Amino acid sequence: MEYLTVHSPILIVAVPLLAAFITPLISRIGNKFRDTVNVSLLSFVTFLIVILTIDIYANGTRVYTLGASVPELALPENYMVPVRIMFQVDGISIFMGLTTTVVALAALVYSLQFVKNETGQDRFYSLFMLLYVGMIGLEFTGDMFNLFVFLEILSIAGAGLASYRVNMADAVEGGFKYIIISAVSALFVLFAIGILYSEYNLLSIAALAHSMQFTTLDLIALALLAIAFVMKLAGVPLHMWAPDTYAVAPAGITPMIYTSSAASMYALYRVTFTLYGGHFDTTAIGWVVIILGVLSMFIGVMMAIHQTDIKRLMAYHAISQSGYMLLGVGVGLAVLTDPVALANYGRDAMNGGIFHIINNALYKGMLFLTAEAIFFRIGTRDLNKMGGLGHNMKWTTIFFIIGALAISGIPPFNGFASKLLIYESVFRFNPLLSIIAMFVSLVTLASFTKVFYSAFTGPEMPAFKEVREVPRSMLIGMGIMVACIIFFSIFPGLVVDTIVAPATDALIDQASYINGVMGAVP
Amino acid sequence: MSVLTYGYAVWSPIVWLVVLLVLAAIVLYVRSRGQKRYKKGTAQTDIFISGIQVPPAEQRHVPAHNIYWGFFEALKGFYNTMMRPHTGIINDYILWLVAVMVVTVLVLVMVI
Amino acid sequence: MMQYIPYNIPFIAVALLMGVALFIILFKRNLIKIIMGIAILGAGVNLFLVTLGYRAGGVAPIYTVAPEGVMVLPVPQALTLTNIVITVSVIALMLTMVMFTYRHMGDIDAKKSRLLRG
Amino acid sequence: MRQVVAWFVLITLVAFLLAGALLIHPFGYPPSDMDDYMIANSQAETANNNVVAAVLFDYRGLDTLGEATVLFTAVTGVLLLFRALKKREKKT
Amino acid sequence: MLSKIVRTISNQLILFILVFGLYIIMHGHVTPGGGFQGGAVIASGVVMMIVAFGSSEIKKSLRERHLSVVESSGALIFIGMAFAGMGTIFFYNFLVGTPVFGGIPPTGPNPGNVWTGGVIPLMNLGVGLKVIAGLSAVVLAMALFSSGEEIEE
Repeated sequence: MEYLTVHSPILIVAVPLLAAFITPLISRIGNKFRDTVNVSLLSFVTFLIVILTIDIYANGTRVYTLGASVPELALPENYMVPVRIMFQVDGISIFMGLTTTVVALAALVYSLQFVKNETGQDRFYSLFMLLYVGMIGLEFTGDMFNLFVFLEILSIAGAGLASYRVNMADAVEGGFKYIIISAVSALFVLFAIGILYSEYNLLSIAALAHSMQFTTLDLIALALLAIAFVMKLAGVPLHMWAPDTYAVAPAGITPMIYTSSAASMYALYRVTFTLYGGHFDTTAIGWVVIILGVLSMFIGVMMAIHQTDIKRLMAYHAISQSGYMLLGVGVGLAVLTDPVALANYGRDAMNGGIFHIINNALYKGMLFLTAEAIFFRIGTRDLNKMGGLGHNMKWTTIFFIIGALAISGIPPFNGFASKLLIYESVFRFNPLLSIIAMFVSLVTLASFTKVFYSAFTGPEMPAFKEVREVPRSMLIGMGIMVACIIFFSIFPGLVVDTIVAPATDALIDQASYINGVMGAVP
Repeated sequence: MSVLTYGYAVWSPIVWLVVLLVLAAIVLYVRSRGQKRYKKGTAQTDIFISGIQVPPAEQRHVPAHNIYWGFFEALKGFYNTMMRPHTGIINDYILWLVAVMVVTVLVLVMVI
Repeated sequence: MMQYIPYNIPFIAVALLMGVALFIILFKRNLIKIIMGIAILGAGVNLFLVTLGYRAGGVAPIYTVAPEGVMVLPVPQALTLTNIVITVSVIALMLTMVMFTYRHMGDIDAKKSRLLRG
Repeated sequence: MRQVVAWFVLITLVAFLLAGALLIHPFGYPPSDMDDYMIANSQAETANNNVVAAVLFDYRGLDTLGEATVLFTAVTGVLLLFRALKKREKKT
Repeated sequence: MLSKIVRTISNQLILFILVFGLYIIMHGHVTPGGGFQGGAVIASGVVMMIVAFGSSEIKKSLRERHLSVVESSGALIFIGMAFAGMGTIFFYNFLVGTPVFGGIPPTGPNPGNVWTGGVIPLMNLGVGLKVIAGLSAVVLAMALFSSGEEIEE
């Protein structure tokens, strides 16, 4: 147990990686065996992440230096700079890790039945695990270049999976767009990393933050990094790839790609708060983030209500909900150097934004799964051709209603809790932003009413008389998420106090992140 | 534990659930006072529109593109402007990326 | 600042290389050419990384029968190696997708072979 | 319209990159704390003559694992796309 | 399929390419080179064979599923070496000082010794296998696809 606790940061990354590597070998034995191995390994990882979470909330930031003789030995003996790659897991990292793992587990269980009749299953599971590895590594790493490598793993696995239904022309197109924008933005990230390396000859995030000088080159690097990550998280006006890719990705993968956007959002926060926080006046970059957030909210939802493709509609909602997260945390970023405002409302705004990440991963992922359940049974994504599905797909309907109410911020669901935090605190910062946020919530409800009306209600269509409820494993996958949504709805105070507030503190408290590596160095 | 408190406001889902339960109880009570003669599967459940022939299911259902028709008609100018950047061409996506990058560099270098 | 210009020619070359790559990506509609642009962009970044590590008069950082002299920095070389492999992998996947696009749409013009928009 | 914006963006970005090329450290004289440690200690710590190999597989081993994983991912993705679609086509 | 001259010369040349690639892989810790570079050399040899003989001919002796297995085993060797260090820490170079590849070279320039480097030569071998199989599989799949053949599962 002690051993597992010490080594859990790397095991959480390495075990799914091992699963991805052995999947092509063990699928020779049988499909059942392969599914069992994958699910049990992911459950083991979930267990590890729970252990690590408890440990981190008890003992603070964890540093794990790869290849050193002691895990905590980030700096070589008698030397001032970190040389090896290290994992640095603090509150926000483990928060994102929990989000990712819950979504991945639900999506994997959901996929078991979904891909049963398809070819190329072993490669599907292999890429699924690699996508998970990419996200979790991105969240845990404490090294800039390593972050880039995991970003690439995530992008390539995501693009390959988005084109999984390769006999559909639009699937290939969606995957192609995703890989192109990922490649270009990743190259810009690498270029920015090169600029930072050229100035400080360092790659560790903590050490870079420790010696940051805020020269012009650093600002160029900040702009390149921030905008590349905004592209990956699909903030307006860099969002156009997201509906294309989310719409065509197969079930179980859309929530994963969506969560990988959340991982890019984590990278954005990590860069702006930890790498460039401190003595640098973050008001300007905070306002850039706020403006991107407001644009994402508004344009995302206005485009969403116009769509007639159910998954494109939900993809635009994903963009619009990302806007809330950007808004909440952007307000915190804009007032980061003002302790009074930060204590008054900045911290609450950030709590709201970060709480919204996990809420949104849950209900947005669940809505994507219900959309894909409809596609699984009737073979179309066009809302115009649907109708009366509520007669035959009762569980899917109930799950959809819960998700739609939660995403629209209807009390008592968890979406309301996080949106309330954002409204109240952003109102103190700038009332106009808060009003826009409320209006967006209203339009969200309107557009989900549209989906609900045209897909589930109405008379039973003769064409869909034979439609049955989706298989059990798909229901279990959705059920895991619904259980989490209901838990989060009933205990928002508990969730915010135990996992969200430490994440916010970890973002604000740059010094403890640096001290985790630089230790006693003055 | 389920109450979310922060500085200037409080949110408790339990209160809401209690209110919803009370409302549900009232609704059920009112419903139980109603007529008991309603039966499923008889002529009582058939649709009746003043004796006109009932159209088939496909025609009774309003398809998605007709919902909020007036809203889209009123905002036609906005949607036409909105549709123009959404070309679906990959070059334009990269152009947006580079343009926003340049603007951000300008903002950061000029402001700070 | 001005005295650096003769020494900084590699960095200027990096800027121009990235400019060429972005020109291709922004202006060419052919999907294969866009992929070429990304390859050149990757090459520009690789050149940037590897020039970062150069030390004047340095030798390769390998001790086997090494000549006398300072050694150039090893980390940028490792990073460049990593990025080369990553770029190759990405391009392999992209080309695969272009092959399928051509099979489905009969065209590799970015303007003509699109179904998803709006 | 699009052409003008694109040219403007391109020229501005290249101008920024050129400015960066002048602001960066002089070519051939980089700061080198981390790398000096590796050059000095790689033989003792990793028993290895090739410092680049020591960086790749020891000091920054996870990067190389990640890079190998990227290659694995790409190959898996390519083979996933090129798989036979017979079963699926029969179904639809 | 190309002419008989090309095929004959390719048949002779592939041996040299294999030996040279293996040399680069196994001397990665002493001289410039390593798993990726050597693997790319051998994979380019495979590409040469595909060009000379045609993909359908090569397919008879080189199946995707076999390449997939080789690739997975290469990856497993690599990550296994990293896991083997778990007694101390992930990626710990546990072979330094042992008889297997454990010799420690003298500090400063020296003639070089293959029996050094700890786990690095073994990791190079794993990466090499992976690169050979991966790149060959990609090129073979592309060649088969463009010649209109279906690839078996």
